[in-house]
Amino acid sequence: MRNDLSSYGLTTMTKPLLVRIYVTMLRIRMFEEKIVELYPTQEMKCPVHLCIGQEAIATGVCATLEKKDYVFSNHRGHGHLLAKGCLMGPLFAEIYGKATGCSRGKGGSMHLIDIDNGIMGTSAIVGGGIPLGVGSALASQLRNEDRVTVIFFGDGAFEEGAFYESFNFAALKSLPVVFVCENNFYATNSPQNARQAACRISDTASAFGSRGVCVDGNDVLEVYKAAADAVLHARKGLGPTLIEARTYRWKGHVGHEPDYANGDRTKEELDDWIKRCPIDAMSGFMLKNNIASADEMVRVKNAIDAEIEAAVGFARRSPLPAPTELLTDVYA
Amino acid sequence: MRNDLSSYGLTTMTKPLLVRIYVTMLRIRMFEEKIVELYPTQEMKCPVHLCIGQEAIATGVCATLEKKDYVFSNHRGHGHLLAKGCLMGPLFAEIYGKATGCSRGKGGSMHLIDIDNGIMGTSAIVGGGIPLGVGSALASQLRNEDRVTVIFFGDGAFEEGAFYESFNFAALKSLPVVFVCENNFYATNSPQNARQAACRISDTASAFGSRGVCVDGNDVLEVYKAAADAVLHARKGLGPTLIEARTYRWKGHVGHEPDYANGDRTKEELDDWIKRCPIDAMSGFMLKNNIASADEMVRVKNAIDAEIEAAVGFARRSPLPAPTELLTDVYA
Amino acid sequence: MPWTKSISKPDAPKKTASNTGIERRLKYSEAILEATAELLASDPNVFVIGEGVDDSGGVFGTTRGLAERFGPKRVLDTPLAENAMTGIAIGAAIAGMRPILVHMRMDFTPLSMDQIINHAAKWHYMFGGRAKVPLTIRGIIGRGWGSGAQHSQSLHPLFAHIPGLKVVMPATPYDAKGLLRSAVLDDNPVIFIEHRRLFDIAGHVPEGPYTVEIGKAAVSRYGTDVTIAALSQMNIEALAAAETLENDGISCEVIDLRSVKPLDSALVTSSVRKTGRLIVAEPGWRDFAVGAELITRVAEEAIDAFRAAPMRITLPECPTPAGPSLEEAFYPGSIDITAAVKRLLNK
Amino acid sequence: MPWTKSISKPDAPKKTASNTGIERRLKYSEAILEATAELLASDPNVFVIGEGVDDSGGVFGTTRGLAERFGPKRVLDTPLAENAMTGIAIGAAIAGMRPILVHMRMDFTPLSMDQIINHAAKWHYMFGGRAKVPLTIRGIIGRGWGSGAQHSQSLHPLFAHIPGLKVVMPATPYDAKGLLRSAVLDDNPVIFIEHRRLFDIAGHVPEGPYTVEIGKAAVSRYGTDVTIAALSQMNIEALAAAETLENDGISCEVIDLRSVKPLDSALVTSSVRKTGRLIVAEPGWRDFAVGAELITRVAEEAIDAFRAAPMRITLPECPTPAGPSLEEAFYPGSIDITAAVKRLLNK
Ligand SMILES: Cc1ncc(C[n+]2csc(CCOP(=O)(O)OP(=O)(O)O)c2C)c(N)n1
Ligand SMILES: Cc1ncc(C[n+]2csc(CCOP(=O)(O)OP(=O)(O)O)c2C)c(N)n1
Ligand SMILES: [Mg+2]
Ligand SMILES: [Mg+2]
Repeated sequence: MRNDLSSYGLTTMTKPLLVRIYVTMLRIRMFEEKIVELYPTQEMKCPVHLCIGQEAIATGVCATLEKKDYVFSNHRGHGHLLAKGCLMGPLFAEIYGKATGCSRGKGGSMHLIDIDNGIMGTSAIVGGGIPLGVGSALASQLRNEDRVTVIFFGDGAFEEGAFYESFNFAALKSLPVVFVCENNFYATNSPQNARQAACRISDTASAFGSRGVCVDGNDVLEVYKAAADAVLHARKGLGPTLIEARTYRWKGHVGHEPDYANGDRTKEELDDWIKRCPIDAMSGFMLKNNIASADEMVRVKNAIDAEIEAAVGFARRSPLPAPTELLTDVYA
Repeated sequence: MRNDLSSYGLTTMTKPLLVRIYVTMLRIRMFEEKIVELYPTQEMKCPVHLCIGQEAIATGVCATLEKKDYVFSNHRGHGHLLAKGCLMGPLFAEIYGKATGCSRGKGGSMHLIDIDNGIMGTSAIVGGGIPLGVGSALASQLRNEDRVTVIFFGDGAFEEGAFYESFNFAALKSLPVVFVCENNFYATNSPQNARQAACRISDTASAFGSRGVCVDGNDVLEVYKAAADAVLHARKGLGPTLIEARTYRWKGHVGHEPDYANGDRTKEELDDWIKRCPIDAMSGFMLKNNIASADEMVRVKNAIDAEIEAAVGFARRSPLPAPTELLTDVYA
Repeated sequence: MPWTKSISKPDAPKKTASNTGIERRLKYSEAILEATAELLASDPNVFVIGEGVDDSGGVFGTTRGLAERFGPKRVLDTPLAENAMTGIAIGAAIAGMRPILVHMRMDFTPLSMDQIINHAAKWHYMFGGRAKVPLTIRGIIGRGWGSGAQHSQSLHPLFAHIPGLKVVMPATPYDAKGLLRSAVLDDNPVIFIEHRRLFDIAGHVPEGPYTVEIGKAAVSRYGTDVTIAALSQMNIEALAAAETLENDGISCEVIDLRSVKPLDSALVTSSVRKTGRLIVAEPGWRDFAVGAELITRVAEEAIDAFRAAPMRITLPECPTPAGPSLEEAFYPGSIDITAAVKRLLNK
Repeated sequence: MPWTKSISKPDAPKKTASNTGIERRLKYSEAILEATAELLASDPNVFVIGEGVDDSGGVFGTTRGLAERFGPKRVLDTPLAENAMTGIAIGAAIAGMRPILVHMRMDFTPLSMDQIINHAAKWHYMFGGRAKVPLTIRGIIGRGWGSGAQHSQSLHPLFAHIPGLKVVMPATPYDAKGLLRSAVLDDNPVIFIEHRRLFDIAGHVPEGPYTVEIGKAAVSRYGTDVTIAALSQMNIEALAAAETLENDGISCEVIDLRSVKPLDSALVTSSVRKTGRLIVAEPGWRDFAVGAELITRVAEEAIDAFRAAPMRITLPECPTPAGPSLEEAFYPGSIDITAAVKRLLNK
């Protein structure tokens, strides 16, 4: 990260906001680490796509949003949900398949929702959520509502025709939407350069006459600044921005373990990225800039520990949905 | 058109080739005009999408190809077929739904094929032919064959995700394929700027690190030059080029009549483009550069007249497929 | 269901019953236009979106004038991008709108199958009922004049297989208007399939809003010897066959299925209990389609009711040919139904 | 068809007949890998293409090691672009190749429905037989461990409705290998649907190339009281049920359908003529699916053969839930088949 707020053009950023951003990143990390710890017990009976290493993106982007703003997300969605305000209890409960889950046990880790916080759902079809987010932005425009939609998707999703068609429409109609591409350089085990001719995702925006920006996805303030600009641009009715945030996923594509042993990615690559941990970077930045003390950070961590214990307890104690729930919610 | 061959960088172009190009354009025009003449008799019982006004594109591009090279085309395909070497007889017969048609009466005007001349078929699903052409280019690459594929499609097809996904793959694998977008500024009755955010089709190629070039689609030599460069590029194994050729369709989207009376396009716009008739331009160029005399051009026209009469006669005399043909060719 | 009786050919308009006593005749295409206009006028969340919905053709007249009347924010032309446009309509629906997405041909819907099957159909269930997708997708079955293999498909079974979707296929102007209103007011995704051959056929259509219940078939002709369950345009053929057969002393009960999902097999089953014979006629291919589902449901419910083997009238097992001689051979019509009934009755 | 008898659970391997007398056991996933390797080795036109086909996972082992052995021009990883990649495979097939396109889940095929339905299925007919599309599309049905609504569908009826396509769903390692070879050598597009739950089940698989005919079902257990026609993984359940029922003195004939299109209704009809009772079990939803088509065909051919109403064992009418209690309630198994048989026989 850079030296100080002014080098980000963020001199007016308040201390509480900075702390909140730090806390959010840490909450996401610790939430995911708790899954890593518990997953081997095989009580979470669904595939989990963890975002450890990528926390700065969800955090930096959602810190620029209001509660009413919409978010659509994907299979790797825990961080997006937490950053946008979803509580841990219903999230853990959903991953446990419980009736108290945010999707009442019908969705699992890949299908999370929190309408009250503007999270409109997550699709596990790669790229599937992109047009949906453009649709909610269209709804906001048609209703003259001051609401921005953020769409989170991966570098793999960027390759789907759905992205291209959706971005064109968003640009054509100047819709209030921000496209956030989390480029972690892999789709499952395939590296970006085995899939993309150019590997310059953010440049694509110019083909639509729109704004594209590429940021260090492990620098939460860089993400925040780009997102704040993009959200303002959208609120002004000036249309979409494509933010490419470069990052790395520490764990395997799915599951709780790292994947370098499989041979598709190297341990060296992972170690390099661990050195660039977005949370360590931010805690260093906060100490250096006297935003928070080491003591305060420990207190924060303890508080999150307690939050997680309570949430897991809630989730585990909650009942599974009754078999009769199977045939409810098929039609509205 | 420009003054002379050297201003196109085409000084080595031979007179026979130039005459052939002129003849091809005129054959396409007169073929289509014959349909305009005959269509009201209601014997051609299928929708026809005429390419009058756009002849220079099919002609200029196909003049750079060899017989073995592949072409995939779309609903507006008569010109592509003729330019690539298909005879008029099987084409007219197909439009009449006859057993002697190039598709044995099963395809109609929208589904034409001539495998011997490398024309692998035409799709009436907008954009549907684009991945197919990339596929035949992949086949050529996998087999180490020296064959180029040309894909013809419209400005509407450019908006389909199929284009984007296909172009990325072609660029990624450096496939021997040329994407020829005939931008006639409309998809049915919708103008380009009601559909596209940027309206700079050829610029898109750079998002894939590939070549894009925009040419005057009514200047057959400009088209020829761009296509020749692109085909050479492809033959060298350097990958795809996106050629945007700007032009105008003189008739309505479908059928034999102009459409300005409907109110979606103006008569002025049409008249402007008629002044830029690609065939008139080329005949002027030939006269000016002493490539052919007015007399020779009349003889050419008469020969085409005779060719058309014979082809229409063949088509009309041919039998309709027997009803028993209905259930043949379902499976190979 | 008095209005389902008002099926008639343009050249042979028939007097029909009506609950007001006054007949108000509209074409099928006009009925769709009227329903759409009423919906746009009464609910600000309704909007129309699709390729060319605002152009001079107005999707065979079904959207004509709406852009002028309601403005470009209510009637939106789109790029050629069926997959994303479907997802965009779904997203707008999730955010509370009631979009009507229009396709000139059903054949273009396969481009958007992922959004329809994996998103629209599942967004309600997958999130435990917390979101919903009040979306209507209109699509038109092309036919004739060499439409060919890619511009003539119905494809209704592809949608009807999927839990979470509803599928309707009205055959009369009355039902077209009433079912379109029901579809748009429904909180679920509804696939609304029209048939090009029905567009110019007129029938009684009351003024003002009314609904026709999704999932309910209607008897459009009472009879005792054989039940003909027909879908969409095949109702025209079935009624014509029934009329011919009446002269031969054969009494056909014609049921207009109207909805494919939910499929009103109960009405058909009770009819077959009476007639003992069932023919299903639909404007699509045979395999894994409405005929199969309906016959199976009757067999499950009332196997003993069959006095003869059931029959299906469908398209032959090939893509649609373009040439006129083959097209002629391709489409079954009232003659085929008449022949089938006679075979069924050994006459 | 001796090998269809070799269905067995991993924990309960059974001795099976074999034409050589020697049993060579391979898992279902290994059988697919072996067929693919043989095809790649013998025909330079064959290539494998799909997301991740060259990675360490190797599509659950079914493509493992192929990239190393045959090189990157024969085993191609792809971008995430299912629609275009399908069209690209079709285009390569039109140009004379025999691609094997692989999807990790059937659920991703709706993205490519336009290319499959409007292009692959029609390119031969639409051009009067002048071109052909020798393409195989492999797709896997996911199940369990919270796969959820978007990672668990079979969707076979969507393809089987379309003339021009073939659809196969092998249940045994023997058939997996033989049908994959038939599919790849076939000059038409074939949808080859695998079931995740079958991958680790072993059975006899001969060394070297052989084919199993597309469109032919096989009797995997002879019986006299009831016919159970089962598809894909439901064969495991049906055979388990048949074994249980034998103890109750009930004799079940189990037919492994193997192909969905063409559907071998003749074999099932002749079985029902013997047993008088039919249950169809498939790993998908009920409406407009194999149960409906098969029951209807038997009814058309042999309505009098039914001594009781036919029955269907399918998924319930809802998207796949993710949570374990709901997943448990969602999937029918041998218990449900056993219960159905007893109900059918009033026992
Ligand atoms: C349409 C589709 N194709 C393939 C898959 C299988 N799949 C699930 S996640 C994934 C990788 C996605 O990569 P990316 O978009 O970069 O997101 P990341 O997993 O890296 O966060 C793939 C291929 C899918 N779910 N949907
Ligand atoms: C996928 C799809 N959507 C819509 C249509 C209806 N349609 C046929 S041609 C056409 C316009 C195509 O425009 P363009 O690609 O510019 O080609 P042009 O007709 O101008 O030559 C449309 C919308 C179609 N055939 N396929
Ligand atoms: Mg990624
Ligand atoms: Mg155009």
